[in-house]
Amino acid sequence: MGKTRFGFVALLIVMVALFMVPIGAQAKTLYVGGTQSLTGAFAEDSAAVLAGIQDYVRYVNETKMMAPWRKEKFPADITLEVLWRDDELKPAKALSIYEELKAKGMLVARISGSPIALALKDRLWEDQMGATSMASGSYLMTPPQSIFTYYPIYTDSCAAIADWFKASWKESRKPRVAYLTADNAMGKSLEIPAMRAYLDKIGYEFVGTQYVPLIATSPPTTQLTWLKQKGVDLALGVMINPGSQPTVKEMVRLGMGPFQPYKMTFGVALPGHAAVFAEAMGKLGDGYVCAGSFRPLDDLATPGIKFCDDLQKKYHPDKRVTHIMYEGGMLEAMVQVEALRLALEKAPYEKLTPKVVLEQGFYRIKNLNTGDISSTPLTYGKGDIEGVDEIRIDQVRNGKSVKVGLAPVHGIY
Amino acid sequence: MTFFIQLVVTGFAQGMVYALIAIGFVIILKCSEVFNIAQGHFVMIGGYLGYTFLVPLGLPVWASLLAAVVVAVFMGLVIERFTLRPLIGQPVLAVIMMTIALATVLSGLATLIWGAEYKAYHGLLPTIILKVGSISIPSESLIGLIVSVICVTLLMLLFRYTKIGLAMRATAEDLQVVQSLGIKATTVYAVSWIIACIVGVIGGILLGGISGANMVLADIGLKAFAVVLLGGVNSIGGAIFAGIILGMLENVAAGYLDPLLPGGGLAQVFPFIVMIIVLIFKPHGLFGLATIERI
Amino acid sequence: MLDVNNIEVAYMKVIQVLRGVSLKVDDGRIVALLGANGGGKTTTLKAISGLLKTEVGEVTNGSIQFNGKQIDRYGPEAIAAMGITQVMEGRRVLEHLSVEENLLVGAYCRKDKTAIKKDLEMVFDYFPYIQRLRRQVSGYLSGGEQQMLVIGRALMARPKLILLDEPSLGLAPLVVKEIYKIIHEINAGVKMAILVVEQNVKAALGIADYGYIMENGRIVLSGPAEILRDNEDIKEFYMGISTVGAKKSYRDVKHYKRKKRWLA
Amino acid sequence: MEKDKNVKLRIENISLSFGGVNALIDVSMEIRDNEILAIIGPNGAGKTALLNCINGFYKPQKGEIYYKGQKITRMRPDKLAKLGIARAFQNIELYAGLTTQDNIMAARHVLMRQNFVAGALYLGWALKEEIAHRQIAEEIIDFLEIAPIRKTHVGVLPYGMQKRVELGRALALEPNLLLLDEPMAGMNLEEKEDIARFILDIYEGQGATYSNTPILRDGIRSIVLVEHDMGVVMDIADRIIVLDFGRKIAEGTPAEIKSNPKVISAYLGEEE
Amino acid sequence: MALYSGTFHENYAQDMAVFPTKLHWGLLIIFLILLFTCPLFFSDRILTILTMIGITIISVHGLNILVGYCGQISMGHAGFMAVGGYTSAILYAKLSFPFWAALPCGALAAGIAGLFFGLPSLKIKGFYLIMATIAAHFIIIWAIIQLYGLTGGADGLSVPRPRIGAIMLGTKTNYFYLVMVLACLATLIAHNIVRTRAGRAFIAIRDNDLAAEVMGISLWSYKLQAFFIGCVFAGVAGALLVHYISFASTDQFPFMDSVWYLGMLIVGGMGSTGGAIFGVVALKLLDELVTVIGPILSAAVAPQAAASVAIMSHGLIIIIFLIFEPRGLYHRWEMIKNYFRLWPFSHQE
Repeated sequence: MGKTRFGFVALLIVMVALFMVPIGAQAKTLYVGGTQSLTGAFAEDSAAVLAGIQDYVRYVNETKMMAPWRKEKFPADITLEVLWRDDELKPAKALSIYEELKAKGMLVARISGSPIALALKDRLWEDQMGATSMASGSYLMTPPQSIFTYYPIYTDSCAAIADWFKASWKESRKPRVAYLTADNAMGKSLEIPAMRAYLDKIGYEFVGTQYVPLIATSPPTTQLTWLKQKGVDLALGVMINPGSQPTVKEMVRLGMGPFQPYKMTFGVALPGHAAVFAEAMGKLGDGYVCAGSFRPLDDLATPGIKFCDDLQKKYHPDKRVTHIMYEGGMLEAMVQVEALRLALEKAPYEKLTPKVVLEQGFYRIKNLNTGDISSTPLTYGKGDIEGVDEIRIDQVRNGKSVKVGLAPVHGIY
Repeated sequence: MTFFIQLVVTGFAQGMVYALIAIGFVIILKCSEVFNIAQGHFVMIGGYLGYTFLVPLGLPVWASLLAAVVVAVFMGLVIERFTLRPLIGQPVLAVIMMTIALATVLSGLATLIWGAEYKAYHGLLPTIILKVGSISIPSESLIGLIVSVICVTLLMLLFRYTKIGLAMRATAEDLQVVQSLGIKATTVYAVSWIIACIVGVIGGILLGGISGANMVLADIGLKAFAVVLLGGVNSIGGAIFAGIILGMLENVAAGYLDPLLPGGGLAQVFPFIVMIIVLIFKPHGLFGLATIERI
Repeated sequence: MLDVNNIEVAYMKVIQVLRGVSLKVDDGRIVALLGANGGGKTTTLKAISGLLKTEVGEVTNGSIQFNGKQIDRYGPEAIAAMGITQVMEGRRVLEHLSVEENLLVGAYCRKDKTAIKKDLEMVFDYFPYIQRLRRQVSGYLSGGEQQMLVIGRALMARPKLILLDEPSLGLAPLVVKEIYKIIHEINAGVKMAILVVEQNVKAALGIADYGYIMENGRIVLSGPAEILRDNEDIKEFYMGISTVGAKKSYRDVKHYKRKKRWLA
Repeated sequence: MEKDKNVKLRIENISLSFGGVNALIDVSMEIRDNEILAIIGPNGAGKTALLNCINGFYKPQKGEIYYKGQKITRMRPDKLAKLGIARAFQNIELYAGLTTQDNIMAARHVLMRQNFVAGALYLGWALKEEIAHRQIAEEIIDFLEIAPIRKTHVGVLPYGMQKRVELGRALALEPNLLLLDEPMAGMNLEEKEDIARFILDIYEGQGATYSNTPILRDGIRSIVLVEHDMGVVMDIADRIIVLDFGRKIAEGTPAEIKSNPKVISAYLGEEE
Repeated sequence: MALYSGTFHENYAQDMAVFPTKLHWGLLIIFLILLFTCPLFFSDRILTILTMIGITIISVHGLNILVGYCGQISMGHAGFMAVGGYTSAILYAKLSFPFWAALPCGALAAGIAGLFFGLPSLKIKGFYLIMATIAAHFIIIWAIIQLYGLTGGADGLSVPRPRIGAIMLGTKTNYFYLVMVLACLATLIAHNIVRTRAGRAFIAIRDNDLAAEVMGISLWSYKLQAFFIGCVFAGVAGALLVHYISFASTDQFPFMDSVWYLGMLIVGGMGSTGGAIFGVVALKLLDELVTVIGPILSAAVAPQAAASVAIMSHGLIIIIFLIFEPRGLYHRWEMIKNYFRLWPFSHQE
């Protein structure tokens, strides 16, 4: 008993001590990063994003350059530091993390998933804190607006797929469209009246909605059979990879797909990641459409991708991050650092506040050249949180993700 | 009609896998009265193991299954020895808490070994479409069905006709009596955890073949709980029956009712609704033994 | 054979139950451990069989030796394997198992299949009542039948020493008589040593060779059964026979407390 | 149905079976005012089952039970407790997590009025009520001589003490009819004498000694005692009913029962 | 419980008092003063954590009444919190009820939901009941998503900052006070309930439901009361949580929270008011600790390892804890207290 009591006291002391540990803050440090969701459904995306942010920040600290293709320099006397915590995709936890990071002097934030976005968006606006976001539902668009995306919102992505599909529609009847989407806030962000209105406007017949678990534990045979029975031509959804892979696999087995006996195209917005999908599924995944996705990591002709590749080679050659959201991390870091740099142009280091960074930083980002990682250069402003103006559409063909089109952003929310 | 039959067939196959996972749960519950929250996590680990043996190591299917079973045996032993054994004689709730902690550790371990990434292995089972008329039967589900039936039969025989089976049933009734007769309760517990791990891991490989290995695979455990309770906690036959019934109901409900509802997702809660209704009328599940209550 | 040396037992390291108990059981003898409730009789048995450890109790002092080997640090399974089987109070049958399965659980640790079969028949010989119920679920047996079943189950383990905890608890006088008769037969037939804990002093001393009286965690009196049977105090306090020799009525019990001589 | 003013509880032809086993077959009996009635019989004769039927814990398939002329056959046990039927159990059924004092207080439940809102705030009359009932509980504790274990959790008490607390808990209900199921099982002579004394005292009432506690002052004039110890039963019971295999085989005064050949062959056995 | 030497009770009121001596009162007052001056010397972050702890304590008190006292194990507590949270949010945000009315209405709604899902408890026990409450959680969350028009479905519902009259409760300090006052009140109420008539009935049902019924306690009424009270506490906590985050979404009430609430109770020690508090504080602090050391671990080991080590350490600490103290922290605390009370005697008879 004596031993256990000693153990308890020791444990308590360690806990208290760790609580008090100050994160060593040197003179003139600015923080980037924010909350991460390293556990939960978005863990794999989040881990890659974190790696991207860390590499980019290291690059800026070492070279004081913003990117190889840019002339602007980051102020030499200021060091950047990545500060992050794992929120486990729990809103309440994200809240206390946000408080902690804010108290540490962080001037930018980040949103790691839809639950976090929903919980923090009002608070961010209240604090006039600008944030980058990995989640991109239409819920971000309704004011207040201080969360900035670097790929189109999901509704715009799906609208782009609808545009693209309609362009190649040959039959005289109206094409039939249905939602086949994840059953969480992200997946359901499609179901807004504006989306339906747009589909009606461009000449679709809307059939209905079917839900697939965020990560499927059984093939969605039922849902797909239903789609088949209703004669659906195009299924739209917001779905992450662990949801879409079994779905497409089951489609093939049921003989559904653009290259199958029953012709149906399945298109999802970005979190379905065409490149990741193609790699995992191979030819089995042929016909899968994904809008808003980034270029594959091996597309070294693109300066931005080359930059990513160089950084990975330089900083962790043996532990290459192969997930495409590494590019997302680069973009998030670029946006955050750019906002800080722009704000520093207008106010001295000591005068920086979240509000200053939001108004003099984020709002002033115009045509930020991302080396073509994002489909267009990023532009933000008051009321414009969607950074890109065009949406890239990829399709899996012969086991490879191929760019099949580019559609304009319609601003559906 | 075709639509309906399709739903029933899919549900049947799906339900069989639920049943398989549920059995692991029943065995532990029977032997040691432990409500094992971590059962779903065994499934998750199984999914990852399947991936490891099939993809990076490139073993054939049978060898992968075998290797996974070996790992499961080891896992069961370790879990019993280091987490459950120290708690013998302690309140049941402490043991339940232990399984919660175990679940946490297993998910952490999985993240550590396999990372956060979603691991797909689609080559495990042939993607053939078996067609009967216009009804298509997923071959994976069929194989799942066969494997489940084999496992379940073996377990039934084990319980009914072997010495260790008798010891397991006796331990389930009264730990002290069994100990006073010289039966090593720890061995019985170890065997039950090993069986639970094996069953979970096999279930995990089957499910992993369908949807890939991922942390969320652990959530299947919840459905298995519903199956167990619907069937009656101490009835293996009940678990099978309930698994199939729930699988079917879930699919039929999703097929017909989901499109009518604004938010969908009925398939996820329907088993629970059915379970509650059944429990109100049959408090010990469909096939559970009523406890002999005396005063 | 069994030698309990001055043991002390505490539960959860706080509540002390036994304060120095010594007793001895010789080969093939029946020894009775008698005394008031809460005196620590059951705890003594559990200390011997090792079941104490499953209830957060432990032997804090003294030693228990069985055939010269110190056993108080072993777990219940190991002690049972050495040949000590406890029949716990309260007729703990395995309710959902059949009578025969219950008995087979008793023989679980034995390897000799033919001998097990023979012993099964032997148990049914001793307890003809339960033979006709062999396929029945034991939870529905009556109290007497259950008591016979648990004794039979202990026999199936072929122990060298059986610890019997209150076999007469809550049973009808006829059944008590019957059970004690059988216990005596078993002792004579199989030559098993038996340590029986009892409230029913008359019944227990009727068959025992030696007896111990226990009060408040201590042995207060011991001796050969025939001597104890004639002890004045035992007659008065445990058998309800006053010094005059006549049985007195419960209606005449006085309100004030009497005192036992040995506690003075 | 008022046939006899003297009858407190009348059982008419009840039969009960479960799992194919007949626990009670066509049993009729009555419990009168001013008597200690003993029910004896071999194990499995249906004594406890009979008490369970009176308590409403089992619902007999056939027959009726009347308490003070009111039909109570299919009433819930808690309602019967409110009507004044209390019970001490064979295998101790105390609330192991509560102290002796709280076990007795818990039995005051039916006599208390406050609900959880009042209790939650613990103001004014809730507090007063608690104290008033605590006083009665203390008198019962005093009466049964269990004051030293007042604040001990009953789970750790020795068997004999638990039996006493069980008796105290039944008393705290202030019943009109007290059912005691083997109150002396597993006790030595000395303890049996104590319990026998308590039962007689409870029956007779203590008069002014416990003037604040009606139950102890006036006594309980109907007590049913299920017991195996023939010595006790013969000494303190006014009337005895013998059950065997679910049937009533005899009824009468102790002297009559002692010499009844049916009873001797089924239960008592020959005196040595 | 042993008394300090030299302390005697002379009447029943004294014997029944929660704080029997001046020393106890003194300690209580010092504790309250420290608690309510927290905002003076703690940062926003610590206040946020403390507020969360306060909210969780309220919720776990409810669970303790239901599980620890009445023995009806519930793994659907987060679901009942959701009912309270959403009701309060809808009333406040959409129907412009005043905050002081919305909060109790939320609590009441959760209580009614508890009554409804408590109904099966009349027939089923043990594991079956655990499962029924798990089902309750998922059914509630599903129902919330179905009621799109009212609750905003999966998109959630934005809730303005609460105010009572002219007092804005949105600031961290004000909200901290609100939560702490309610947490103290909840503690007091929980403690009082369990030591009076209803509480004894709950424990009677927990320890021996068959006997309890024979002794005149209506199982029907008291099981439902326990569900009602437990869920009212959950409702208050849920409403406080939603108003604090100023947003209601189903993601705030994940199933694992229900499991962890039960975990807090087990770690703290079931069936004691102190245990509930101990458990919440211990696990919440552990949770925060894990979050803080995550990045440090990540830098030290590998980026991937951070999350896993964080989760694992959570589980491992609980495993180690259970092996050494399976009866809960509060039990250990009582043992230590007793040790000093009885000192220098080491045994209690």
